[in-house]
Amino acid sequence: MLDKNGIAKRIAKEVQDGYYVNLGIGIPTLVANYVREDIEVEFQSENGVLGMGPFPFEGEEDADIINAGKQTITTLPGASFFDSATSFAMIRGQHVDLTILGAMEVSENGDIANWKIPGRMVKGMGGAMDLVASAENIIVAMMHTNKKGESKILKQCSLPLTGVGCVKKIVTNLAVLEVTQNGFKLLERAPGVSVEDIQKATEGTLIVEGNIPEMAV
Amino acid sequence: MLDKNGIAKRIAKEVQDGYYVNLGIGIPTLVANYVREDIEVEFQSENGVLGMGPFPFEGEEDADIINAGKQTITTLPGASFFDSATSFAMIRGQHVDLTILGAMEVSENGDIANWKIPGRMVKGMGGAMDLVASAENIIVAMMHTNKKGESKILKQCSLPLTGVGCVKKIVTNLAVLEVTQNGFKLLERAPGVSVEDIQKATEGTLIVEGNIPEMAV
Amino acid sequence: MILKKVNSVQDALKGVKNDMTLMLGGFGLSGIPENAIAELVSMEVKGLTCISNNAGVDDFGLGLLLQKRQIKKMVSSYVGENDEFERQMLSGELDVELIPQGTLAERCRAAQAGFPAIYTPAGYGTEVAEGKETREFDGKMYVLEHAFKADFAFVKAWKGDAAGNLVFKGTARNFNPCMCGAAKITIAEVEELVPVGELDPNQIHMPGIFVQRIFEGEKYEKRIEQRTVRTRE
Amino acid sequence: MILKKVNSVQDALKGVKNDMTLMLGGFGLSGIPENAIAELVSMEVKGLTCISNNAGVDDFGLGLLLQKRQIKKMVSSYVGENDEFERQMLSGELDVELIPQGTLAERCRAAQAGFPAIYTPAGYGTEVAEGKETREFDGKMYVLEHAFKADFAFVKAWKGDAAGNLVFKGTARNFNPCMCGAAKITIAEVEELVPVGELDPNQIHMPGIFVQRIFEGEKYEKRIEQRTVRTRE
Repeated sequence: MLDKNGIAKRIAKEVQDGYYVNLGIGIPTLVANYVREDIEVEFQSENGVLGMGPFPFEGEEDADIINAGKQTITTLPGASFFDSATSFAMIRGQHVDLTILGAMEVSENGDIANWKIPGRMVKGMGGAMDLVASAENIIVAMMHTNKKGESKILKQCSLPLTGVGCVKKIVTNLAVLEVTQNGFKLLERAPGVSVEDIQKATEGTLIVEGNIPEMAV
Repeated sequence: MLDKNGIAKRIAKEVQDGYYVNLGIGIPTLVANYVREDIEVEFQSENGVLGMGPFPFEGEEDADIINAGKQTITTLPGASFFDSATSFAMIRGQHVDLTILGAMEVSENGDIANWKIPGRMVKGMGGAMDLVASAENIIVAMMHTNKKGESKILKQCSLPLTGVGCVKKIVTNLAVLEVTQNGFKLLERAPGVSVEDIQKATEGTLIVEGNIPEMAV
Repeated sequence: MILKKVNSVQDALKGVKNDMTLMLGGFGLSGIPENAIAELVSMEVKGLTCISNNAGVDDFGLGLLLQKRQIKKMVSSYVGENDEFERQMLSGELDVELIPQGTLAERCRAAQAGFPAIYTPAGYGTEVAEGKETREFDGKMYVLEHAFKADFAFVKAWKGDAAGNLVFKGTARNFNPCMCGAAKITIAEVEELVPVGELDPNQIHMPGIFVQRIFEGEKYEKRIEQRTVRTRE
Repeated sequence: MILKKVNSVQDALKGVKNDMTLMLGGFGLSGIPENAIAELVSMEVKGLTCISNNAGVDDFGLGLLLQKRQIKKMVSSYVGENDEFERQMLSGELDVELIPQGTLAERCRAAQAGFPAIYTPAGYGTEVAEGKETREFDGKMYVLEHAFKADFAFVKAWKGDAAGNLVFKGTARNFNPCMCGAAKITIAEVEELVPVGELDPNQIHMPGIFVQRIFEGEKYEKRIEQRTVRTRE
């Protein structure tokens, strides 16, 4: 079973040379730490920066240079700042190659819910609805089940949707899944996790074909 | 009767303190020379400059600093350059206070034609269609009649339109006219021009009420 | 040159009244019009509708207006950093319209640029699109979203001049340029008002035509929400 | 950092083929992609559809492609400076679509920013709107105009870096930023390619994400169309 860093590490393998990548808050943010050093990747943050670098050294934080998670950041050579309309032009115009974000629920047809629990938690969608409606390539980073042990990989989402039919791939603490026309296709098992474990934790249709390899993280 | 500079001089009186003004090619360009010195006005050119100044001194021309007429220009302190989308955001968003442009024909209901003579002359509309469709305050600068002596102030335009029902005021070599619901209301006569002269040169309905003053230029 | 400079935040905010709709720039606490917000608190204007990406935190930014119950309705994309906000929203005291962040930016730009409405894919198939017109273009579905109508826009820039020209810094730029000229009156506050002619005409982020009033803010706290750092090795 | 630099105009224009749709920046002869145009002439590609505000003059800019009959169709707002153009258009050799200048800019931006179409008031009630959908918003009429679809966009900037970041100069900026990222592939040529990191991230007009290839142009004539001057008193 993977921890949050393990999920981020596995997702980092999906990042290819030449990709512009938007990372959501939470586990996705960690992905930046694990991207191969021999490829060129640039990170975009929807509040208006391209070419994000690591956190600043202590004492060098600048209130005017933050990411979408409101964290102080730095920029790398070749970076640029821009306004929110231009930022979403990059996203809506499909100039960003890969979007990695968290979810509360994903359904077998690729719907995603991650912004609202009616009556309990209403933080808002931020840029997530624009990202999932626009991106060709969306990877969801999430725990396979919630704190009560209930599956978050569902036949149908129960929470208000963020986007419809948009998720292509899911990486959880248990597995790598691909969203296909017939259901969630199991691609890889997390280390030490059996197909049966995954089946138990998955409410949606799980497609298991042939031998499922354990992921190399 | 006014010459082109006279028309420009008369129109300059319509320019008020604090106005952002877009000047078309031809007579309108001359208006800048006659604006009162005790008021603050900024000239916008739709190719991407606000705060235009006079032509450059010889030898100081810059191919990268031109107006919409492709003339080399200078900028004044406080000027800015911007892209075409931003330029038309200023125009369409009604941030430009006054638009002065030429015309081949104007009709009683405020239609204007100035971009095409089918089969003969097709230069294109440039920014004129955006300007006339957006501006609240449009003044047309033109000769009252064409080279054959035919009226250009018509019941209905015969040429392809640039915009419908948009012209508010017209300044010609003969008169100042206001476009009203009932026709062209004669506001002023050019020096030495009689109401009868204007009537003869006007094909559209001319409304003459009371004594028509001679314009002070 | 048309002069936009006013001498105080009080002069800048003249005409702001109860029940008006305001746009406020900023992302989180970065690039927010701190001085205008403080003055709105002093003025005690009430019943405000605020269009702003976020709602501040409990004791800073728009949170200050929320504490005084001056806001009737918020139009935002993310409001997760403010407990008082959540309380007022869940109790029904505060009307909240949550919309996608890109839609928020572009509804501002539409107002600025004279577009009545836009078609965006964001929110299609979700409750955000409920009751809205949708339409297919090239096999993809879009939602029709209308330009905002606001009385005042409050933006914050790094530098500016008396002509209203603005230059922003870093990610404090965010929604500020999109809101310039998107309301009937745009009020810009800047950290530094420089002499006219000092800003390079080639490097002005927002030309002065989009700004009606400009003033230098008395002070800026520029609070950091998430101070994340690494240690030197 | 993702590198966009190519070493020659030949490398930059790889993949340009007959019958493609191209966008070309510039206003009049200001800010036109001179080196790309010269290479298009050398390549002898034919049947091109060119989206560009103007059509050059007889012996410069897009006029060079017109002389060689390489252009099948022009989409422009103003073409009054080119006799050969007028001849080909009036004789029917050249297909011409004249559209309002602001519509041209915004159809580019729509393609860049992922909008399928826009509503603009420009051209309503004129032949430009014939056959197009119109619609009323708040008592005013608008025309629905669609985003351009182009294969290549050629833009010209003043400075750029290998990451594709661009800075324009003066009114040579014009349509160039609007066309970046508005075609499948955007090719930027610059007067000066500077080392990555030299451009201030705060002062980049178009971020490199909108550009696929960048090169330093071998030379720039930057011809002036209307040399207007005043004499010193």
